[in-house]
Amino acid sequence: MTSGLVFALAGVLLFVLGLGGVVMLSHALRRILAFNLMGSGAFLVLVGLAQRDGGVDPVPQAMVLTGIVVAVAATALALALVRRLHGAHRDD
Amino acid sequence: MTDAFLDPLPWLIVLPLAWAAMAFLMGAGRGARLAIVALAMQLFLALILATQVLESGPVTHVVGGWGAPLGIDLLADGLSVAMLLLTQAVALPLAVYAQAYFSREAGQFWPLAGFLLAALNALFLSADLFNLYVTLELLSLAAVGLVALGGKPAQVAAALRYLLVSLTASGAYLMGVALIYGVYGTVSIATLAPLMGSAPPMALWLSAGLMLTGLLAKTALFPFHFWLPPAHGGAAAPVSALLSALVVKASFYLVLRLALDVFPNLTALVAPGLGLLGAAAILYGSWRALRTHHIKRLVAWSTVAQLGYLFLVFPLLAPDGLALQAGVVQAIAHGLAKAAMFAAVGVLMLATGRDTLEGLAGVAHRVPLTLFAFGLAGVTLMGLPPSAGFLAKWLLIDAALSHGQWGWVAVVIGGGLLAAAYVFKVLRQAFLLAPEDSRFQPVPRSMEWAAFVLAAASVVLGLRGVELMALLAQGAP
Amino acid sequence: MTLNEALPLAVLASSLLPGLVIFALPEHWVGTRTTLNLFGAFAKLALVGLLLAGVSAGENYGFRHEVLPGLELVFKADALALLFMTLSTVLWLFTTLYAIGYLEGAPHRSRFFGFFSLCVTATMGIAMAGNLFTFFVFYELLTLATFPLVVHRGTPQAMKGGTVYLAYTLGGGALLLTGIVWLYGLTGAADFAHGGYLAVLGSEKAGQLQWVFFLLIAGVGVKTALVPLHGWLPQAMVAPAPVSALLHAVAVVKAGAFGVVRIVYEVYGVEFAQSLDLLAPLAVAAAITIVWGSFRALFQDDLKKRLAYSTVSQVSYIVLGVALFGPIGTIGGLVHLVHQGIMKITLFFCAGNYAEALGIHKVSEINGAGRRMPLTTAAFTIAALGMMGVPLTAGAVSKAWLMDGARAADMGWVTGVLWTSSVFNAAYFLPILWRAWMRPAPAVWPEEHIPAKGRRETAWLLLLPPLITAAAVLVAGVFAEAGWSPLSWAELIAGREYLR
Amino acid sequence: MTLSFAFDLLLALALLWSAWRSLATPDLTRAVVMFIVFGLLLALAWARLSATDIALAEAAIGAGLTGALLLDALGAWRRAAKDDES
Amino acid sequence: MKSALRLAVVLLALVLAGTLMAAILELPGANQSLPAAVAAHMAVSGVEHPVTAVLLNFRGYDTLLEVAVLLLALLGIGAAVHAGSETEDGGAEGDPVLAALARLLTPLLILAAGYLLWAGAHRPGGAFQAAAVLAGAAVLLHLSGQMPAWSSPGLLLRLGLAGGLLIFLALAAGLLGQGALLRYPPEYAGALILLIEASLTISLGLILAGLFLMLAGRRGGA
Repeated sequence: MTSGLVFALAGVLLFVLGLGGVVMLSHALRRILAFNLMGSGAFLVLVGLAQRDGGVDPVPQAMVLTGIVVAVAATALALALVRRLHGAHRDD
Repeated sequence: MTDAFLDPLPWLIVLPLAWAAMAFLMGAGRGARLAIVALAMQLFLALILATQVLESGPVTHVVGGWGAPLGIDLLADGLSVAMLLLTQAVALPLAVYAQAYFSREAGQFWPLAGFLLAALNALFLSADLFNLYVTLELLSLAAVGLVALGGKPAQVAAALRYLLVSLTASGAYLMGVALIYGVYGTVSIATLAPLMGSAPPMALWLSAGLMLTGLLAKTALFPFHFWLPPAHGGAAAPVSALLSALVVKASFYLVLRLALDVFPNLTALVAPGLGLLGAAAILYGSWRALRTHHIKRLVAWSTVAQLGYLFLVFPLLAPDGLALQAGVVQAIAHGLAKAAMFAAVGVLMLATGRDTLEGLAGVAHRVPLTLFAFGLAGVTLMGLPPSAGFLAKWLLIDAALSHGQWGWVAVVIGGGLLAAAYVFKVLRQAFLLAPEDSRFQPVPRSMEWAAFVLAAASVVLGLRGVELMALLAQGAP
Repeated sequence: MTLNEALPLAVLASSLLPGLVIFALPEHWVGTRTTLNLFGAFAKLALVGLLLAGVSAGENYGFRHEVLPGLELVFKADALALLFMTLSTVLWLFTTLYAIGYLEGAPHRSRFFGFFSLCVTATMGIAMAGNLFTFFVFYELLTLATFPLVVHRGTPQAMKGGTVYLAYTLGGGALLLTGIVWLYGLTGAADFAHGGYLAVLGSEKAGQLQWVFFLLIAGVGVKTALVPLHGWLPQAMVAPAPVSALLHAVAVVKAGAFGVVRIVYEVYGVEFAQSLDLLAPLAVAAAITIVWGSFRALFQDDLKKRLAYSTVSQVSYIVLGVALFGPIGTIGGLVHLVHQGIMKITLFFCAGNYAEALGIHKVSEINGAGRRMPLTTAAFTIAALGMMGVPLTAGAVSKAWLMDGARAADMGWVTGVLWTSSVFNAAYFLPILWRAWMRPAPAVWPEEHIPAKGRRETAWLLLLPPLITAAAVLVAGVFAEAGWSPLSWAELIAGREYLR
Repeated sequence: MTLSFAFDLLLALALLWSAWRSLATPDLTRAVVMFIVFGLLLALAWARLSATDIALAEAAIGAGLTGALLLDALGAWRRAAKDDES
Repeated sequence: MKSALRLAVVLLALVLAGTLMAAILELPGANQSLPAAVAAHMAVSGVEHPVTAVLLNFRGYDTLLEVAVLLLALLGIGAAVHAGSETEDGGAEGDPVLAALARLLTPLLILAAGYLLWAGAHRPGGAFQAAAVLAGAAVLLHLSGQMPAWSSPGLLLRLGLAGGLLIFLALAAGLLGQGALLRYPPEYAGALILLIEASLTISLGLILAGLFLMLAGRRGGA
């Protein structure tokens, strides 16, 4: 059981936890948290699975780097929409 | 070596990215003329690429010069070039339309639209699963930004729901890519195809399931359709046109690409299910379209229904390629017709200031060209001759009959009649004798002509599909 | 692009191009619109004349355009096509004159004449279609082009009539499409051919071919107004008179009948159809329609509704003629296609004049119309007598040939059907004539429009067309044997279908 | 069952626990804080996978920036809620 | 009905987790072909650190699109937020201690970012991490009141934001001369990558800061 495999399995659980969270939670902020967990889970599986026999594979690591940046962009946009939505309710 | 400069393929991605960034630099509201000129060039480039593919088969562009498993390859085969042509052919008239539509508060429309079109071109050309993930994200964020344009609460809520569905779907897709990389150690479609053995490990089934479900959610196929009507129905006319005509087609194209190249034997198992979901989408979408009184919401529900047709293709996929041709012609016909219809509805709403059907009667004779465009687009959606929609319907029925599957024939015919019901529900208003609508606001002619050009294109394609079929034969698996 | 290829396209263009230009014309440009209309009509007449001369001299005209690999738009101006084209072209000319007079000062005329031209283009396309695919393209185009004319008035009843019309025709179109694609699956792309092209399939696909025949006939049957599918025709009478005249007496219903002719003779081939015993049920369906149509006509007080039911019945004469195995029956059916057109259009012109000049819509209101509008009523009388099959009229010729055809195909009961129908015809036409000529006029007409100039009953443009077509009814009857008559042309066609 | 496996297992469990807490706690602020803790633990996990680049990025962007954004959004949400009552 | 639905979702999630884990455990040995290929081509990649080589050279096209995604997110925020009324509050007052700390830390953070950028060539680090540190500095300055939130960025700021993408794009297109998009000539690869990384650090730093600052000014979104 290399560390790659452990974190890959942890990643699967995170992914499913996040997926369940997005589907079941109703509060927008919490769903954004859940989406981030889902993403992190997928990243863990991507790198963990590739490195399940030990060794270091730079390709999935580069992909995860790209993924993290994309995730933060999406989260920022989602938060902007939530704030705009919540703020706007108050206006009109 | 210098002929790489003349290769249209990379420019189809670099150009939209460049003018999107330039439009952002020029500040809010500007960039219309730049976009129109650039889109004209992109259409020209797409046509050159199409002739290249027609003559010498699929064109590959090795980014960075490293070659498939290590680097990323861009592939232009018949299917992707057909979708590229659709994208540029819809984007150019819509750009002219948007220039007049957003006379004042264009806000960030032009940069967002630029990135959206760049994402579409990149997606159609990419042959690498992770790269497709990045293009899908670029596409989704651009689309969400466009839906939220203007910041009205209803729009922002629709944009948020669309974003959450889209991100969850991308997450599932990414997990699928992770599993594939785990099993085969590569994400390049060209390298993966031969590796797909007959007895795939369970991980591959899960990967296919996750990626497929994610893409179905992005295509708003029946159980996942709930986000589309508020998003497409509420957005500004050129935005809804871009989204309904192109964005949902991109994820459908990916489902097709995965079904044909990456998971051929797996999708054969799930294909009847896809067909049933498609049939359900046609019936439910058309029924909801019939019940609503708001024109834009009606056209948005029509998109949900017409997408159902695309998925009827999967149970009929066969080496004779009939179903594939039907799917692509339907995607192109719907793309052109739906863009024309949303453009026409945009003109009608500007003219009457109202979104409901009743407002249409009094103003019909003031905007005859727009109603003619709406009519022609309706003819394509109904699948009546002489439109491209009719060719798609013909090919689909032909494919279904050659498999002896009468169920799909009934669905296709029924769908066409339902489409006729909701299209004529709108067109009837144009013939009703109604009091002169006092609140008529004149509409720029360029908007009417843009809608007409799009609708006419779908009819002209209905008269001549030979070249398109020859193109699709290139590199079809 | 040789001349033989260009002519069929020119015929299509002669109404398509003026039509598209008329769409763009502003409403008040009456002069330009009228000249365009008439130019289109006369140009088409000349072109059809050329084609007539050429075809009788053995020339063949055709044009092919590939839409998809293995799917072509084929145009072929053969003898059968020209029969329908000549009828439509001539009657379209008169109907255009009539419509210009009828719609004087009405709103949306550019839209009207635009779609009017599209309709005729579709009819020409149907006539010249060289294969089932092309036939279907123009068949559905005709539906799309006629809907705006049916709902032209924009009143709620017009809308209801339009919706019913759409429901029937689009439903029929769907059945037709299924049948055609199924047939394409069996035979691949194949053009119409004298004597049909399915005989080569032999009998092992007989079951499927019978189903396909049912689908095709049901599809074209909607526009032919065969009994279960005729509901739309009376409803479509809400349309203005020129529309009911040309479309529901000539273009639309004839397109259906023409479809039946093409399918039986040039797809299946009459011998092969007989061998699959498809003709008998067709004859029964036609017979039912004939009797039912004329029966229902008895009870219609509304003049145009009565004529509509009469059309339902009369069009099925053509189908009956086609279903009678043998050249005589075929000739009877084909010639009736022309004769019924001439007679029915006269009746609708006159009905339009009565409504326009005196506001008469009902049979009960027509008392004394003969004295007030002698010329219109004279034309009406000639056409009505023709419909009843009175000797020396066109109707008599076609009924005679149909009766002989029935005897030749030893289907004796058909003569019975024809006689009953003739009796019914007399039963619903004679009262009208009796009221118009014999009964005293009412003190005041429902809506009398006194024509401005002198005693003439109505405008020239409204009076001339019915008179000419009524004269044609007599000429076609008396000079039936002449070389250029519709009858001789029908004999030429039948000759090619049978003695292959 | 070496020491490093035990550490990995512990870290994985901590990750899952913090993730579960961030979704399940009723109070929003604590949920965001737990999310930031999750981010830092995740950075550790990446280090364990000898993916130092990702560890840095996760700490700086995942926990840092996203955490800041969430806290700021939460603050704005609270202020807006307070205005509603007033 | 609601609880039954939630139960169903939870069950489904557990089943999915179970099958996923089982699928992973049954997988044979990992396919090490790609890391070997990366190692083989490290010599001509222009950098020593494999992750940076993959990020900027082998899969540089992904990074190009990713930069576009980031700029796009900023645009989306602008599109949604700017339609609302401006309730600019010019940043929090911030107590003096925080302000002093911020003033002290900022140059350090900038230095750290510079180091990270430079280290990226041969040790873990690179443009994204450096940009994140710069963004952290900007957030800190804003919280301490020294940097106002951005309502609608001026031309210079927009140039900064889009500069990274435009330079990267210009280089990618320029390299078409070498026969393909982003095909670095081996001898200049290192220099070109450093140029791209430097411009990306600045641009991404501004964008990541912008993700925070474009929203921070809003009280309750508005």
